[in-house]
Amino acid sequence: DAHANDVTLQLQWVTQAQFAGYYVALDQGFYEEEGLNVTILPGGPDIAPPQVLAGGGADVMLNWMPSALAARERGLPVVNIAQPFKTSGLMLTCWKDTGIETVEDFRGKTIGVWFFGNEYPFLSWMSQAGIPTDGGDEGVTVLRQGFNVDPLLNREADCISTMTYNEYGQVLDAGVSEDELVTFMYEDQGVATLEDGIYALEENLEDPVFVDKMVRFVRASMKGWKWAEENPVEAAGIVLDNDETGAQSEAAQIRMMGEIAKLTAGSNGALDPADFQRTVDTLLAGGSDPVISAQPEGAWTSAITDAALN
Amino acid sequence: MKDKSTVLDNVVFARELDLTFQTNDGPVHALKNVNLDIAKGDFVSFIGPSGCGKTTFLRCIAGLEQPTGGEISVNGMTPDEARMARAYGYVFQAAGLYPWRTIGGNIKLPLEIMGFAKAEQAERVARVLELVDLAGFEKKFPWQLSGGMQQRASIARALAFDADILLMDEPFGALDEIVRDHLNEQLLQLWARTEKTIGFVTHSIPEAVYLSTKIVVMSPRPGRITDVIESPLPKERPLDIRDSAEFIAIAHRVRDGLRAGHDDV
Amino acid sequence: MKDKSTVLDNVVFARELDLTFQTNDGPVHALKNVNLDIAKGDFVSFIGPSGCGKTTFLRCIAGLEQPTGGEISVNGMTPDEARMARAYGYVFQAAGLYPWRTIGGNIKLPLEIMGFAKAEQAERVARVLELVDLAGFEKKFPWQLSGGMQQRASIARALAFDADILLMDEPFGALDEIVRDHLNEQLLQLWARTEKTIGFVTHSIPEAVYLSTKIVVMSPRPGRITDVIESPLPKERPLDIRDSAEFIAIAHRVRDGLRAGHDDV
Amino acid sequence: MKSVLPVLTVIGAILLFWIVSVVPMNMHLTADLAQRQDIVVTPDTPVARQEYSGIGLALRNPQLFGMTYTLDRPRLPSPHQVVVEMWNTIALQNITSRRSLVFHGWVTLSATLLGFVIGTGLGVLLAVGIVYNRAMDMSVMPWAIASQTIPILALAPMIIVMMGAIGIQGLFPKAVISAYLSFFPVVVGMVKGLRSPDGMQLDLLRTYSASPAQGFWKLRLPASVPYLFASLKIGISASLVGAIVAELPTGARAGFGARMLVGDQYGQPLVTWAALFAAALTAAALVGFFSLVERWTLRRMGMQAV
Amino acid sequence: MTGTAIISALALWAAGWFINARLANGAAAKTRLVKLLVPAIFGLTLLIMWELLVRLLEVSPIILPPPTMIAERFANELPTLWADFVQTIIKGAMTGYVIGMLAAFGVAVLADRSDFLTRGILPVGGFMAALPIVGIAPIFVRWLGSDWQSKAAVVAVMVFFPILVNTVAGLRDTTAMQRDLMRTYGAGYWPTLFKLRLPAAMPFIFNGLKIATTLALIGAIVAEFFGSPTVGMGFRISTSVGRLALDMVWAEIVVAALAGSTLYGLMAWIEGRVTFWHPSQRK
Ligand SMILES: Nc1ncnc2c1ncn2[C@@H]1O[C@H](COP(=O)(O)OP(=O)(O)OP(=O)(O)O)[C@@H](O)[C@H]1O
Ligand SMILES: Nc1ncnc2c1ncn2[C@@H]1O[C@H](COP(=O)(O)OP(=O)(O)OP(=O)(O)O)[C@@H](O)[C@H]1O
Ligand SMILES: Cc1ncc(C[n+]2csc(CCO)c2C)c(N)n1
Ligand SMILES: [Mg+2]
Ligand SMILES: [Mg+2]
Repeated sequence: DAHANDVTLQLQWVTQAQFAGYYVALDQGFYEEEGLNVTILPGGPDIAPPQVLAGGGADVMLNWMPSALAARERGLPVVNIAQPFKTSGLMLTCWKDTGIETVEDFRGKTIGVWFFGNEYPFLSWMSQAGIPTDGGDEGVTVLRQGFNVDPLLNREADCISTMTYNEYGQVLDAGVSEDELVTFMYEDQGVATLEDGIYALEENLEDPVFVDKMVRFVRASMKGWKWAEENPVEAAGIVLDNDETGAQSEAAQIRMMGEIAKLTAGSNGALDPADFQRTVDTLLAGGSDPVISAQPEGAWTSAITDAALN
Repeated sequence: MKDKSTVLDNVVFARELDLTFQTNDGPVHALKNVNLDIAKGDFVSFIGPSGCGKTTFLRCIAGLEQPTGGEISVNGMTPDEARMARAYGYVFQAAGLYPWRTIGGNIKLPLEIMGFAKAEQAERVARVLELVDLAGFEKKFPWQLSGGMQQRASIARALAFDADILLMDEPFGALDEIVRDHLNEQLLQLWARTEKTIGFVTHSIPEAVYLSTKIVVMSPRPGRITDVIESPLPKERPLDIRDSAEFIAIAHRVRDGLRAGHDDV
Repeated sequence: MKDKSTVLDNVVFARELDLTFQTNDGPVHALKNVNLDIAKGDFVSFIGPSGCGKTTFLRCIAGLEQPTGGEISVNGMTPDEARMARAYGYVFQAAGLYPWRTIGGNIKLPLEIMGFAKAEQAERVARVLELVDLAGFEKKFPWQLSGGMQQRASIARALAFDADILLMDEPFGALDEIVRDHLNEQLLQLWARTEKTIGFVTHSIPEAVYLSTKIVVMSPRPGRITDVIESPLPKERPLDIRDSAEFIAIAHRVRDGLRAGHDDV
Repeated sequence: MKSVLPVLTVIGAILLFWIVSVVPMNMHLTADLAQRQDIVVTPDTPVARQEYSGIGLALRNPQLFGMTYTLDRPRLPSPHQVVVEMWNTIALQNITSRRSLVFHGWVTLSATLLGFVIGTGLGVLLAVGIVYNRAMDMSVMPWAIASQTIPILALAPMIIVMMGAIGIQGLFPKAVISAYLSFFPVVVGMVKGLRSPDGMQLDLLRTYSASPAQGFWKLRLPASVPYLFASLKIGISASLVGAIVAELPTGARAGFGARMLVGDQYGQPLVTWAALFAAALTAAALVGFFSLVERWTLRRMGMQAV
Repeated sequence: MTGTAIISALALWAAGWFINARLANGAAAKTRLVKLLVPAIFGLTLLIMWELLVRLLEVSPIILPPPTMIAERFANELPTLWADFVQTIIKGAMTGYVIGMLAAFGVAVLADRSDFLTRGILPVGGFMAALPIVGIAPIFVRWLGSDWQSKAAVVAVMVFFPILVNTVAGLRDTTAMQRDLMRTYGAGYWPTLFKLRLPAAMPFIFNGLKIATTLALIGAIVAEFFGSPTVGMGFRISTSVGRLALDMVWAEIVVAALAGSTLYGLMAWIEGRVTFWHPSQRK
């Protein structure tokens, strides 16, 4: 019946290879094998997945952990039930000719940052580095970057946020060569936070039927991910098949799949408590405007992955 | 005779009629102590300078305006009852045809509203179009006709449902003199043929004298009746009766009455 | 005399004037072979059924319309030159006052355009307002005045810059008879006092006869002059001259002329 | 007919301005690109070039003019690039393909039309209410105006989330946003139209002692038809704006708005421009369609000279 | 629960409606007080219904916060709201509005000198005014950067066409008689423009200006969604949705509605002053 087998998944962005695992699972019938009937809802720049979850429009969502933990503090008890992405693909990309070599060189520069819940890692990082974010010679001027790379190409910003798998490639596609650029991986700076986890509402997890459904969902999804890692070209093709805008290019999706595979490679779906703690610590170090104010309790559970992966 | 006349003898019977409009600039006394009897078959013209209350009085008869004092009855009923009973046809100064209806459709309008049967509607439209000399124009739209023809169509519209009373507020005001002469002749013929009671507002002295059995001269501020002239002219009136001495005498009396009430332009 | 008259003797001099409008339905022959002389100080009325070209002829005189044939001169110049020389004041059928200007502002309009000094503007406005009996209404807006008062204001506007020629296209068409009589009297007085040359279009026979030294009767399709009547009436004309036999005789002649050209209603 | 030449002239002038602007607009990008291909550019560092305006840089590098018209990712595409992109996505694709702008046009259009029907219906009902009910007349209008001043773009995601919460997805939420933008011009126009009969026309019906319903069907409604069409033409383009706005922030999966968004997000300006022009053509076609219906109706009603 | 909520909301609605019907049809209906009171009661009824429904149906505040919560947020965040208002409305919308308006007037007057141009510009302008110009927002942000200049440009383009079309149409809206009058005075182009055609065009121009006020707000806020500094109403709305601070989103919406209504009201007021002579404005 519907309650036991229907799953609606809210993505946090438009259809692209970042979500290949889920599309593969759908396309290859992995969900069907688990008896699931899965609907994938693409996102957009102003759709907040936690809001959709709260409204009941979806059963599970993908989210970056900072955003999910912030939602939790706001009174929306979301719980991480699986973490297919082991490492972060987030980085800052700067023009080399601006003279930026280290973090200290950011002072006085203009930096493009994504907001909408994606600003937390950056703010924590700057706060740890002791660099104010309100402009001036000593601080950085923050630009709310649309989800594209124009501010860098136009030289409106000296650095912008990019994902290894998407925007960085776009910069290169625009004809820029890698040696014109300097990049700062959050992972290397020690301020990486967990990305693209699977989250559900705490209250639903008290329902054994729902839990069982999630177990099957996570199992099938991870199967999808591993299939995608092994067959990047086919996976990219599946993503393209599911892209209703028809505007994505094959080459870009294949490249993206290759980069994504690097991020998912280290994970079997289970959340590593050390990664969780590192994320929390980074966020708690957020200085005057912390993303979260206290160590979160019950923000993740291994129950689902334990059941799914044995 | 006036004193003995009663509500029932007359088509229209007004006693000490009063009407004051409340406006932003204070009250306007549009009608004051108006007394008038109109007998069945009368052709009564109302003449007077602008603002003397001609239209207002006609609208009181038609139940379109509520007097603030005095009494008025139409066919022995209140004007409102008479209106509900569809006792009269009303012709406005401008033809006021609905532009989205053909001439035929415009004439049919009151018939539709009053629930005449389809067949009868068509028959009546044909008849009144004949009457006002517009046969053949049924399918035309108003703007395809000249001003004079439009005005005749609006008269046809008022005639279509055969009310006994016809109230006309400056129906020919916008037309040129020659067309007007022609329509005046036709109106007289129609009146003679149908024996309707007609109330007719005009600005033109010759028109009033030429048409009426009774001319009501009015005066403004406050609007009141200053003279009621019974015309001695015969029912049969060729156009050149207007050059007769009798005609000129009446016209003189009307003009004097007018000028008296016309202190300011 | 007519044949010997020359361009220079006359204020207006038209010979074999022709004007054809090109319309969607084909050409309209609005004026055909029009010959007319207007001497200085004349009061010329144009009368005729609708569409006979009265307005068109007046507009030709004013240089607002270009004739397609024949010749016409005003004060010995082409009408266009005369227009640029501000040789005439023009009064339209509707008052056509600009609603965003007060009465005073409207009368000032031509003065501003012609570059009169501020002080002189004020003085002239006051003078013409007096002339048309509107002193005290300078600060009012047009819609706050009655139709008759608006029309007088528009006459004042045409008088303000003291052109020698006054062209009036049915200026009193929209007014009631009493107001009209009154304005006719005033216009005659003004004309007597100022010795202007006046061209005057009207639909009303009595008005034409009462005012003019010369009555031009026109006929339509094609628009042409069918009769030119020199009035034997004296310059001094009380209102009741209209009941005189002489007056009625002229009126008769005009009416006959009109009816001849008026085949259809 | 006699407007054809002037219109072509104006369009020509706009095109010319566009074509001329391509050079300075794309100059910086072109110079960066040229330099990587070892073409000599002055000045020779990107940072130094930032000091120049597009025009200044263009004057110094006339050899690059040609290149500015053929960039893959131009800041301002040249007209022929847009035409080629539109040709490729409209004519050369199967119309059911997701790469076809016809497909996306239909997605946006269906939301537009549904929203338009809802908005127009609501607008007409409100207008009737306002004309016939004093309390509504006094209370609704100020709020209807206020409703149009709140940023629909902020509401759009909320409407989509809220309707998603009760299980309604896809077409309908977008249509609601379309309706939100289109009802207002209809209310304003129809109130004007229903009130357009003059005192005499109303009095005429009173002399027949017609019922209010007869007054509505025989007088107010026909009298309001010209106003209705004026409103419909504004309403349908507002509706289209609504559908696109609904697709922009929500990343709706298909439609002109989604194409514009994705073109912006993935650095494909031609996708954005083609979607923009396709939307423009759609708007023109819709408004043109209503103009035709208007002319036909008014002519049949005899309210417009032939 | 749902039943009671809906019933009590409906009861509230009926009560508000009853009061308004009494007021509107009562003797005092024409007084200024009642004219303000009736829409106020209407709005208040809606707000209380909202509060009631949200609370009784226990709607999560991250979906739809109740009005009281929004009001509280509004009061607490005045400095932020003010900064956003300045960035978006004053710098973005108003600048763009003024630029677009001046450009439209300029082009209208130019076009108006030639019948040829007018006939070309009216249809093209009408067509452009019907376009979904919101779509150009990402393009302008790309061209002019993230700060208010790109917002002003979007606004300028959006308001340009409605004002242009209305102004050109207005300049043509003189009667033949009014124009002939000017010709009888031998008046040239400029006196005719200033003394006849501009005054006659005012009702049209204000029609365009009023339409443009709401467009200006939409334009400025839409454009911020495609890139902005870390201040501005569009920025705040988008960021607050991401942070699930829906009360803040609504506080910004309230600011926008207040600003929009005020601008619209201001235009209507000026219109009343300038076109006092027009029949639609006369009392
Ligand atoms: N609805 C109204 N409200 C206020 N005043 C009115 C109204 N209708 C008429 N009046 C005033 O009442 C007076 C008489 O008006 P009415 O229309 O009856 O005059 P009239 O004799 O028909 O004039 P006209 O010859 O100009 O048609 C005028 O002063 C007019 O301004
Ligand atoms: N601008 C124009 N274009 C085409 N035809 C015109 C134009 N002006 C006038 N006409 C036609 O020329 C003829 C003469 O018109 P004109 O206005 O001079 O008549 P009129 O004697 O003034 O009539 P009325 O008494 O109705 O004012 C008419 O048939 C009219 O339709
Ligand atoms: C609703 C929502 N929108 C954007 C992001 C940020 N983000 C996450 S992945 C990604 C990929 C870009 O290629 C981007 C921009 C987010 N976290 N949530
Ligand atoms: Mg009257
Ligand atoms: Mg004429």
